Amino acid sequence: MLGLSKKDTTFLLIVIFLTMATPILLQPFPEGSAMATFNAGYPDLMQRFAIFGIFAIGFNILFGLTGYLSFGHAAFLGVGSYSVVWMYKLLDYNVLPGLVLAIITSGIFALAIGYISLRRTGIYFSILTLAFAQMSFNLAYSVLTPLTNGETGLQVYTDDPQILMGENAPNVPHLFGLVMRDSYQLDLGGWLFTFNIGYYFCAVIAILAFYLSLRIFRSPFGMMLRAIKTNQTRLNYTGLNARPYTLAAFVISGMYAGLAGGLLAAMDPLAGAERMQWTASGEVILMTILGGAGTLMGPVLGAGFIKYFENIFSKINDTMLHGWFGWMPDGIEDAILFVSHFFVGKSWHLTLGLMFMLVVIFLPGGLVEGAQRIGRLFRRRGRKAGGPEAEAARQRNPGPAE
Amino acid sequence: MDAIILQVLNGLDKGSAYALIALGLTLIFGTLGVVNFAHGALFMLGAFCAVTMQRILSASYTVIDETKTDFLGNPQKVDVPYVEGWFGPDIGTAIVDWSVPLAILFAIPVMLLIGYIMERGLIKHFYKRPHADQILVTFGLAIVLQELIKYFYGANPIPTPAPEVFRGSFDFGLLLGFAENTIIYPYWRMIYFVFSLVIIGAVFGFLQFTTFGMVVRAGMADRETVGLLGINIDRKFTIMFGIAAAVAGLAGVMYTPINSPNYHMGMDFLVLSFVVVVVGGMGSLPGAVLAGFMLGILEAFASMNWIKDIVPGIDQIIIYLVAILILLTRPRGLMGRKGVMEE
Amino acid sequence: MGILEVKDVNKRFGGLQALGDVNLSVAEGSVHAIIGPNGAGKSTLLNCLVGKLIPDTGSVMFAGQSVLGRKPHEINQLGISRVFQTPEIFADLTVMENVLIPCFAKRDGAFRLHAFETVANETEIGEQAEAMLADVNMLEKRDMVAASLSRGDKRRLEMAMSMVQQPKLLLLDEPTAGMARADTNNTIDLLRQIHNKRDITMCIIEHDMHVVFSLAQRITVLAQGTPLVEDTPENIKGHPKVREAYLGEAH
Amino acid sequence: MSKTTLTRRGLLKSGIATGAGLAVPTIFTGAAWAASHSGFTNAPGDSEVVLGFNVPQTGPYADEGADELRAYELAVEHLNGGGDGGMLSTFSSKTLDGTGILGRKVKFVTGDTQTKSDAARASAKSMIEKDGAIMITGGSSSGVAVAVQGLCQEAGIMFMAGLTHSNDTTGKDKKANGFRHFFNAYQSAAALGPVLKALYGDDRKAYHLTADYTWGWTQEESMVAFTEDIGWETVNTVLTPLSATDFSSYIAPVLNSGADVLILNHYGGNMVNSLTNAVQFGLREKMVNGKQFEIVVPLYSELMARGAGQNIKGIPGSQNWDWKLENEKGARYVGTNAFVQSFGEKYGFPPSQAAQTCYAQTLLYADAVARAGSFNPCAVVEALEGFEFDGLGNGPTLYRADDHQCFKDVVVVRGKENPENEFDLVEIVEVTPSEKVTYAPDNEMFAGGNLGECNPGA
Repeated sequence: MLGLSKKDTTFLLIVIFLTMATPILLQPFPEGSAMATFNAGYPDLMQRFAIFGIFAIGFNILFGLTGYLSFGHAAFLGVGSYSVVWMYKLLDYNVLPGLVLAIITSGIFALAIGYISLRRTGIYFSILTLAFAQMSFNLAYSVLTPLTNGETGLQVYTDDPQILMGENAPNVPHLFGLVMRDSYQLDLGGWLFTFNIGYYFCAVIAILAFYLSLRIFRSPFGMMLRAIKTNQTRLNYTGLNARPYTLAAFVISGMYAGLAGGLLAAMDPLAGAERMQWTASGEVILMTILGGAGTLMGPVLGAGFIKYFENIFSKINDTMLHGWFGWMPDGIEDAILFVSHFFVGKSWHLTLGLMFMLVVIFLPGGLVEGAQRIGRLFRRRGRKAGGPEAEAARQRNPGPAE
Repeated sequence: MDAIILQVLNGLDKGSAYALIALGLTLIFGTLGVVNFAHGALFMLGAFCAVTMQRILSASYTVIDETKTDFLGNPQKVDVPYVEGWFGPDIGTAIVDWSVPLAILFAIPVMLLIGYIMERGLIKHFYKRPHADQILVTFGLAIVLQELIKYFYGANPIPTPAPEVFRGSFDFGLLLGFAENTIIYPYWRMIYFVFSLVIIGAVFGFLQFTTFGMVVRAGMADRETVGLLGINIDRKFTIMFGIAAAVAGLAGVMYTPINSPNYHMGMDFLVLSFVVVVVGGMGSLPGAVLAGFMLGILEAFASMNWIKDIVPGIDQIIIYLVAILILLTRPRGLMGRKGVMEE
Repeated sequence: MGILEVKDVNKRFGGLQALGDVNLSVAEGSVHAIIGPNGAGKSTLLNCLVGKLIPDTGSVMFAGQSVLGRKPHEINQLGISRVFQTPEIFADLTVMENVLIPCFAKRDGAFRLHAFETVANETEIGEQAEAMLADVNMLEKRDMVAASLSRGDKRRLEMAMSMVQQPKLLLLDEPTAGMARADTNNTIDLLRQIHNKRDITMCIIEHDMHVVFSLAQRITVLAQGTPLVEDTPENIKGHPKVREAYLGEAH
Repeated sequence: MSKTTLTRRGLLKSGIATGAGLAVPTIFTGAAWAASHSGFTNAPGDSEVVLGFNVPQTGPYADEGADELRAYELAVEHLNGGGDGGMLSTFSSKTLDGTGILGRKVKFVTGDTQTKSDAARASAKSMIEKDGAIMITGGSSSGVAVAVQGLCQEAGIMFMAGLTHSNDTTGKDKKANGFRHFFNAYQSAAALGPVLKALYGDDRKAYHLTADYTWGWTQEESMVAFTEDIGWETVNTVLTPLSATDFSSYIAPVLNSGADVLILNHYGGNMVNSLTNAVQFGLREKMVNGKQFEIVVPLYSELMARGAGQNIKGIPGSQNWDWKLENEKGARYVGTNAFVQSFGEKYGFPPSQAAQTCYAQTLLYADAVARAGSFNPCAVVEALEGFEFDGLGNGPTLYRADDHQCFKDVVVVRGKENPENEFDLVEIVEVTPSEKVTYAPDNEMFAGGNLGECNPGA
């Protein structure tokens, strides 16, 4: 189906199902219960899962397949966001023109930056991309303020032209009248599920993005990219020109990043310059490696993992801790609270840092490897691990450091 | 002319910090082949050695002063440092005043130990792993280290002044025949510059003139062969990691009077020092030092007003711009070797 | 007129004259060996043929076209394939994929954005690759990761990768270097078999006289960057200049 | 699209029979409950109301965020009738009686802005969408304040700004649902002008170093205008990168430029570093044009003063509030001592100006709801607009209807020469009365914005 093998079709169907059921799956705890804090099924976070999933899938096409580690992908994220907000300002709140423009402008940016940066390999390439992205960020924050609105972030003002704006058109982002922030709520005996239009919009695009990446992974083009990662010399002497391949991968992944940036602005009509900072590039690298570089689902898992920590763990405060552990004797409660302070609330970064270390030490293949290990536990011994991820995992570079 | 001399001075001193951090980064990379994203954190830990020293020296006991009241109207509690109690207020104050230089003595063993533990406990297991894994694990470590510091010392910068005698600045202009106040330069920054030259010289001398250094240099060039010769290169590399940590730490200690240390200062320097290392050329120690000073001076020049008038915002991007230009004209940076981290 | 014509090629590295006035002609359909002691310039010559180095002077013509200034992948597209001294393969890919890639390169040229096609659906190319793997007796290993192959298998895989492109000229850089005698003989058999079956012109750079005399129809002896003689194996065997060049060499 | 729906909180707390799959369209997590509490986002149930405290918990402003959070927790405690009641007893409006807000117990959720507009908005959205917060407050930078204010306007939630000093927050970027208690760059400069004249005379040459982003520019613009008003000459204005940590190359040329005053339009880490560097270069010991060289830091904060250590001594600047205000300047600033007392008892040290502004904002919101008799943002906006109050530590204050900016006295302070303890870092030089720092709503530094209509959301 869809030009995929049976195995891949099943895989895609599972991914589609999981994506569509996310609003239910991420609300495992009843509303009002002590564990409700750990629910993640609210629109903003679900949108972020999908959007950063797209970002990471795109990054993985470059890094996972070719091994070129770009430290500058945040620049494309930012360019995408700015494009969308500018379309709001000039045309109207329909997200479609903006998203198209986001993909085009980020593609052009990626072509220019990639064309220059890909003249070098290894860390020299990484630093070139970093330099371009940092220049973009620094300029966007200061000198380019007329274009980016600097520190405050680009937003729509009432006196903007918005030439296509109709009489009754919504003044929030929408797709032909389908307002992104609208939600349907379903209440099931204490469980509350929110089905948000914006999330489903992102989810459909994410599935398309995933499908495209699956096709690329299985295509001759994808094979060439993996060949570039493992032995570029051989590739050259086999009659293939590595440069256009890497450039194409760079531009494709840059367009993914632009799309993700555009979607960020489509969900929330503001584009901040911090999106272009190196920390944002670092984040997508971490997502990809954490989930499992070169695997299909890994980057998405990594993205979800990091965004979950950022949004859920940072919100845990003393009052909540007290609510959970208040029944304990005072001494023990204090001890637990003291230890918790290292990991939640304002210390959520520490938990994240520890997770990075633990995953990379014990699961060199990232979270996907963890999932596979668990999967193997449940399967009969001796049976060969199958499935598209096993294939992808095998494809990943198992060799030692160069 | 005086403006140019002034910015060269400023650049040298910015460059000293870049060069010292890049030197340590290159040592670790060159010897161990590990991309250490926690190197900035080591710099930060060094700076907090100075803070800790200051805290230790001013460890106090509390005396209740009935004549005064605090902000709540209760009797004022006055902290009296133990050193003042022991040595009298004058000598006591002087000792606290000298906490930054004293912290050097404290930082060397601490940083060597931290480096040793890091290498044996963590980095060792990552020699044969891909660079991406090294980046992830050391980045995780950097976050953990800086969050721990934040937990115990807060997020706010902590003032760690230089000793009284080194405050103020020296008028170079008078020396060179310019008018008064044209070229002034703080004493502590001169000390920092000299200090960095001493450290750089010591590291180079150590590598050049000792047997230990010879083995390490040989190992940097060809690890396997040296291993085959029956030399326990791993042990030497552990020591090298300790030394690199100590270099970063000392750079941090001495930097504290220039800028008050805070928990994220390591991250602020991390990206720039990577740029410096790469511009210098991966694996080249002289390259790292040269690039550090060069970028420092260029950054200082770019902040001159008339240059900013011509190209607005140039001071924001100069380092990156130069990095791009150098990497495009010299594929492996200023002095990089072929085949190092090009895959 | 040979398929490969090297005329007056000179190459200097600083003060060292690596190649001096090299002239060479490889006849179509022949197996031509280039021998010479260490440092004779064999590898430099080879690198000039495949585009890794550019000669200071002289010309290299292949099938009537100059290869000078062309990039390695362009030269490959002209029909020159190369086998390395230590096998260069795509270690992280499967054996089958290793052979598929040159097939695609042959069909689609140096670059094509075939990102929306599926490798599995390219039946024609798949059959080509399978046939090639069968030729080198590696079909049952098609799904193994290339890195896990034995050294001999890696060599055979690399030859399969070169051969499947049906090159007009196959350059082999010491194909038996570091091999045991039995392996060497297997390789000789393989090469002979390939030559007979596919009629590919070969140019072998070799150290091992046993290999050279088993395969080559013509031999060029290189010493200090200059060709000493070019002749048939029989004539080379007792040639005084050759003995002179190899004197002191432990052969 | 039908908008009849039930808020999650109202639904659950009221124990309405649920269980049947009940899917109803809403806008945001829209709400409809009791007749007086319908038609706006996140209308609270009968028993409790949720406020969202969105402060920096990581990044350079984390300590300031922590202090804001302390103030919020204190305010919630007081609103719910706990503690000693703090400024509830001194506040001129007497609607708050320690029974929560409109009889509902106040609960709160916290989040981390990371001092990034993106993260701040994400955190605020989760408070609105997940936790059902009715009001968002906090923040420690103008970029974040403007971003979150915009979000709240779109979502139909009240935004009570924390520490934000840029003119834009109630100027170019003002929003109907947003209110700022903190003062702004214009007011800083207006308050400093006369004091600077008194301190350093009217014949001075000023050199500005300015952080290169929106807040820095508005601060510089204001300072240039007011120093030129008192006869000073502006020698140069130089922008410095936000990411700069070492300002030596910007400070070194200052002496040579003929300037005799250096104005540092920096905040946070930038301010600590630039001031430390300037003192290091010995600028303050120099004589230029026959006058002692001086440094001015327009916006002061206690935490930054602590970071700069002894470098801050004698440096003038402005503050929104100081904990010594009532003791030193009299009963006009009533409330100050009550607040300091309850804050100090609970946490062991005096509150910062950020804490005071956050505490006041929470009380002001609660009071406005109580006076309006409704949580509906439009009712709250109406209650706050033009509201005149006293007893929150700043003296008589006006929440101006035109731009939702508070007008009150501005404190001009100076780094103390001999601090008695680590919290006693500044001395109050003067308090500039509010009429001196009041400007017309259409002042050109605030031009370009539009409050728009209040948005109640669903």
